[in-house]
Amino acid sequence: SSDSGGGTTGEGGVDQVKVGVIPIVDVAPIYLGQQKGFFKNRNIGLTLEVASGGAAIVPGVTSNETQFGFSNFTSLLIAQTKGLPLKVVAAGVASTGEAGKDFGAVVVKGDSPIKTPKDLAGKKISVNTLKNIGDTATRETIRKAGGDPASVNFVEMPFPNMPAALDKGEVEAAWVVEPQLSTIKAAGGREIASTYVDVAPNLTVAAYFTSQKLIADNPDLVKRFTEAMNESLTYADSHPDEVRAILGTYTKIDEKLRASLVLPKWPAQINEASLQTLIALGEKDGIFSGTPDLAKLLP
Amino acid sequence: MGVLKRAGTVVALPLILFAGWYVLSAGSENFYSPPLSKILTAFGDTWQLDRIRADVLPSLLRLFAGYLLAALIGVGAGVAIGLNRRLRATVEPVLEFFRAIPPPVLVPVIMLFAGIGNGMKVTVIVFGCIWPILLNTVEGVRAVDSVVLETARSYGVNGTARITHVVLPSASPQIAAGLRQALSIAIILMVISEMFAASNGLGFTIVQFQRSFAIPEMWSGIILLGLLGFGLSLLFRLAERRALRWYEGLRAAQRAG
Amino acid sequence: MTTARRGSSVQAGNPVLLGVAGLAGLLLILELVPRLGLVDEKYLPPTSTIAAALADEAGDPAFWTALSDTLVAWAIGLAIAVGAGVLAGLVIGSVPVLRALTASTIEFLRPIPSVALIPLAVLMFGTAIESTLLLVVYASFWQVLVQVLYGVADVDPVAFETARSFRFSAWARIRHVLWPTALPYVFTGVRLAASVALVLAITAELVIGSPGLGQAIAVAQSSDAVPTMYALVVVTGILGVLINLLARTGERRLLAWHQSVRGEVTV
Amino acid sequence: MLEVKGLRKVYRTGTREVEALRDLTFTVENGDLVCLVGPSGCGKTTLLRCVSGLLDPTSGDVRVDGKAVDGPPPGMAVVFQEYGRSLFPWMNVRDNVELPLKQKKVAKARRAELVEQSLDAVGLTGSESAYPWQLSGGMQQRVAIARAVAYEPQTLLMDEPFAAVDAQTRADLEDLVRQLWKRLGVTILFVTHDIDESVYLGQRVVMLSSSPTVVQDELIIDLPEARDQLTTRADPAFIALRTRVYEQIQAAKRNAGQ
Amino acid sequence: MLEVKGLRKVYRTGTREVEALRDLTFTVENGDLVCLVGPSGCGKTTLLRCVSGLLDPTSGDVRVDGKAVDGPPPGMAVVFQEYGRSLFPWMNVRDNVELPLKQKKVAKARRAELVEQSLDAVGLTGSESAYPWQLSGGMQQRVAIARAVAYEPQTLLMDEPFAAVDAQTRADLEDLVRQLWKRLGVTILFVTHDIDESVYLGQRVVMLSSSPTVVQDELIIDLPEARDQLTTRADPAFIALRTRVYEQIQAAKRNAGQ
Ligand SMILES: Nc1ncnc2c1ncn2[C@@H]1O[C@H](COP(=O)(O)OP(=O)(O)OP(=O)(O)O)[C@@H](O)[C@H]1O
Ligand SMILES: Nc1ncnc2c1ncn2[C@@H]1O[C@H](COP(=O)(O)OP(=O)(O)OP(=O)(O)O)[C@@H](O)[C@H]1O
Ligand SMILES: [Mg+2]
Ligand SMILES: [Mg+2]
Repeated sequence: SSDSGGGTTGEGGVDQVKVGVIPIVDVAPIYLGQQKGFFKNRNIGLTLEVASGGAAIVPGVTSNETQFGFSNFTSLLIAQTKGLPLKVVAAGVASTGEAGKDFGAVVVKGDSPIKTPKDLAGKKISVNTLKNIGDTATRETIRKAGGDPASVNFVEMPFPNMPAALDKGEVEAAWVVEPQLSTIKAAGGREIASTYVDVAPNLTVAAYFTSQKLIADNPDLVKRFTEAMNESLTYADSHPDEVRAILGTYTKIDEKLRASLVLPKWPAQINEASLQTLIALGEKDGIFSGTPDLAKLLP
Repeated sequence: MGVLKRAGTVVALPLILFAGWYVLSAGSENFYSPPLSKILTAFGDTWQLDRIRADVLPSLLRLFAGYLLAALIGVGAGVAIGLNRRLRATVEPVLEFFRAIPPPVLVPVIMLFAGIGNGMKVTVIVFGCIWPILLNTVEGVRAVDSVVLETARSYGVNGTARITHVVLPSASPQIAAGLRQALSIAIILMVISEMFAASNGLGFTIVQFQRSFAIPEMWSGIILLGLLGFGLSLLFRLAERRALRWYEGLRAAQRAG
Repeated sequence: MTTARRGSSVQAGNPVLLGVAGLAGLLLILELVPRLGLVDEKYLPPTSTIAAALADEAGDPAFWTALSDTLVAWAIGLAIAVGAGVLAGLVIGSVPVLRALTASTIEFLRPIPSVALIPLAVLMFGTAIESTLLLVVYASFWQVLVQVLYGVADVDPVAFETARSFRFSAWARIRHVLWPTALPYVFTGVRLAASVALVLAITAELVIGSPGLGQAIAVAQSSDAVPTMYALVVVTGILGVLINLLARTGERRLLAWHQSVRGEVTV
Repeated sequence: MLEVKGLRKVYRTGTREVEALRDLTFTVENGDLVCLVGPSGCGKTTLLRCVSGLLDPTSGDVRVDGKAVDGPPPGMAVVFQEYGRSLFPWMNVRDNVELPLKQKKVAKARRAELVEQSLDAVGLTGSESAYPWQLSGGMQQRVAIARAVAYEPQTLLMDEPFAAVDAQTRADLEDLVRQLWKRLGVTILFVTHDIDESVYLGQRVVMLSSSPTVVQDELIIDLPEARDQLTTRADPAFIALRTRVYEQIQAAKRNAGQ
Repeated sequence: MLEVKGLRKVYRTGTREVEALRDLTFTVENGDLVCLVGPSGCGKTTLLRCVSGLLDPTSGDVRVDGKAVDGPPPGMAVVFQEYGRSLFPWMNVRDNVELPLKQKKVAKARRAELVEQSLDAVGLTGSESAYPWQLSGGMQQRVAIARAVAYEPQTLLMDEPFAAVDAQTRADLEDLVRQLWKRLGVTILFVTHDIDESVYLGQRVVMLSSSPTVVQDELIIDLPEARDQLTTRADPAFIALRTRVYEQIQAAKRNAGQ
């Protein structure tokens, strides 16, 4: 029964746990960890639930229908300002910190007049979600290059639609992540800036989280999950080939593309300083309705 | 008195339901189902005049454009398909094919042809809400009384006159059913279309609220959608009453006379 | 001169053949549009490429599981929606007071998009099938209800008076007069609801991530596996065609007496 | 006993207002067979629908056995003038006739018997499984008559029930009605526009004026009970009566003309 | 000239198969007024629908002026037996009568005149703006007649057009038809189940047998051209003719019975 403890405790004391994830490269570690038995070793029976985004994952976690979820930090910070009782339990994914070799970037068409981040000012740029990490990061890139971040015209559309939109000239630039980044580059697109790198060195982009209620009710489960997660992250970070292999199991990314993707970093540590920067930038852009309290969100 | 009574029946059930909602949700701790009082406050704060101008108005314009187009195409194609058995046999599977494809999946394809501007959104609305109109028109046209059709034929009422004076009026009750269905579907698709490449609109705003966890505001948007649907249905009813006066008389419970 | 002329079944053509021809035409267009460069085939691959991807999918047991998951959600959701819609429609439609009282509420609730209810569904049921069902039923219920309401209003007053004069019980009036009158409308309603239910089942899976075709589409989409994505979309389209075929067959059986079907069989 | 007192009916739709009945008063004793004649559009159908409780009068009273009519009274059958529309197109002939019997909770075996007998009486044996829209106009009308006959009503209201059948069938059906009336003691109110028919069938003929409609005249048909298509119609008394009715109707028309 | 040769019609629906017409052959000269009588369900309506090109015969031929009929020929008007269903309920009386004239491209002023005249001729002045469903059965039928009359057709097919009107109106309408026929030289095929009417109206009466339907007999009505409701009907020649028709129909029935 899914009692207050959250997660069903089956025979042999195995806790059945559901985790809401998005079918993208970022969550490869949890799949890898599941395959390697890092969770089973800690008596956690893992079920991964694939959703399209936070709108479906966060309510599931708050009502304990799913016990953990994956989300980017800006969304978590917004939720925190709104008073959602969420708590981060493990790092999710981080920027590689290397300009030109990161998993997210602003790209343009090969023959575009846009050459430098400064040229992005006043342009129409697609992001997957407005008022979220995409526009914060892109604005910062432009700001750093000396352009006017306020002049950018952001358009929201799902990542998979961006290659076509860019190609057809519907948008002049696109903020994308892998695998669309590689797809666009393969089609002749040019990378203008690694936006995450411009926000902060080694920016922690996303995290795994749970509800405060579950932490209160079943701290042991949460602790075990965190441990297993951290082990998975570390393992993934050091075994890129296995990551590329596991991508073939839960995504449909074809083999060629899998081989050429830029993989993100998966440090087990959350880079708090980078998050402070993210908060500051987000406040500057008016993303938050209050001031996010990072301490309340982080473990 | 009559007007008062009519207004009474219109608002009675909604009032009861809202009162029930108000009471049941009063102490709600649940983040996603906040107390109605909070939602109503959010409603007042959110839907101010400039917001209506900036978000609701563009949505409504797209809605009307899409709905009217769908009505024109749906009735036009429906009459052709309903009258011609071979055409119906040929195109029906194709139409059924497209009808089964979810609009969210279709939007990217529409974007390939219609870009990401208002044209795309209107197309999405047309594509979604044309089906009830089309289907009902086809069925209504098929069901035209054979004696009526024979009368028209024997008096040489052919071509456009046959369509405008015989087929369309006869099918109009069922066409009205389709148009009525389509109205609320158009509103739904207005929301869905604004989930893609939009920067304003009622649907866009609601989705933004949802994403940024502004739940009372999101609910207030949903209530606004409901009110919009209700308002439009009143307008629709007025138009329907006028256009189908003959039908209502014909079908009126004679006892009431 | 012994042959029948206008409207003969020979001239009208075989409906199955015509339907197949229609679909073949569509496939041909979809093959040509990208081939002729009207759109980039990266984004809308030609039919042949989609067919190849479809063949790949068909070899994957996961595809069949997804398909059956979707169909189960669709069937249960549709059954509930049709049952509830017909029942509510007949009751509300035959009691004028109820009709007047509920009209505004129905119009208020109908335009609320199922997608807006996703958080609520997830909150209540997580990613379990009930979430999908909630959305499916919510969306398709109205289709049936509105059709039944219009159908009930279409009853011939003389037929209804006949029933009254013979003192038919309320149930008999519904069963023998209102229901047959509304049946053609109900069929349209069911056909509308069937595809709306399919659309919503897939959309819900797509967004919430309940297992099924929709989720498979979402995965293919976010993986830039464009042909696979279209292959799955084509599967939903084919499902739609099959569902309609089923509905049409039922209609021919149950509505043999109705003007619309009558005209098709008599020569 | 059926009493109609000061009956008035005004149809109002939008701005159009038609006074179909102005002031009707007459009574029909239980077991009577009364024929109603009157010019087209004078309100015969309206009257029948008020009597059967299907239509509310604007003013005045309809009473059956002293009780005000408020909905169709039990044991009543109506043959509607719009016979085509009163048959259910989704049921075959047999089911159309049988359904009211089911509603009356007649046992199955008896039902089958009644259906068979009544269809036979109207000459439709062999068409049981046809749908109404597969029948000719006259056949449809006979189905409607068979339905009423099978129902074995206490009160039978018939609105021009033989309008669509040929002369020979009509004569047969007239005899069928009289036979039913005698056998079951049914109270019958019979609308017709055939003057001979009204005299041949009725014990009494009530003549309505043209609009504004009142009772123009009532005539007792004092012909012998046993009637026969050949002898009765040749009877000088019959001829005299039908001339009376004819004159009254002419008078009604003339009045209206003035 | 209208030629019907070896006409056969079998209705097939599902497993049910009805031979409505077996073998009909007769001709109607241009400007003739031919009455068709026959028992209920013998196929009169079916015949009319084949003649008007609305229904394809199973075999046999219908020719108008030597040309095979394949769809309604121009200048033809039909009064359907199902008068109620043949009026357009979404149009008021005037529009119902006027629409065919518009299709015939009659000028507006003339149209108004024709509509007014024909509605007046059937006694419906004052009901122009009523909808068909606001009229009594007989009034509806008269609208259908007015529509055909206003159309000034070359060929007029009427299927029991006076079934729903009272005796007096019927007589008036009979005279209206004869008058129209004489004035315009219309070819008329008139289905009726009233034997007197067929003799009173026609130049010729074609009698159909009951099913399987063939032409039972044809009778030339050699009464004087100028006919009158009182004198003609009292004419011994008239009585003799109507007896002839009656006997033939009886014979038809008997044949069927065997
Ligand atoms: N539903 C209605 N709405 C308005 N007026 C009506 C309606 N029904 C009947 N009338 C009018 O009431 C009058 C009487 O109609 P009713 O049908 O009772 O006549 P009737 O005596 O049965 O005539 P008929 O012999 O032609 O059938 C007519 O003038 C008709 O126009
Ligand atoms: N649509 C149809 N489908 C099947 N059978 C039909 C159809 N229409 C008519 N019939 C059959 O054909 C025969 C002749 O019908 P028709 O309507 O021509 O008769 P009719 O002479 O006009 O009779 P009435 O005088 O009663 O109107 C009948 O037995 C009828 O059952
Ligand atoms: Mg009447
Ligand atoms: Mg007939």
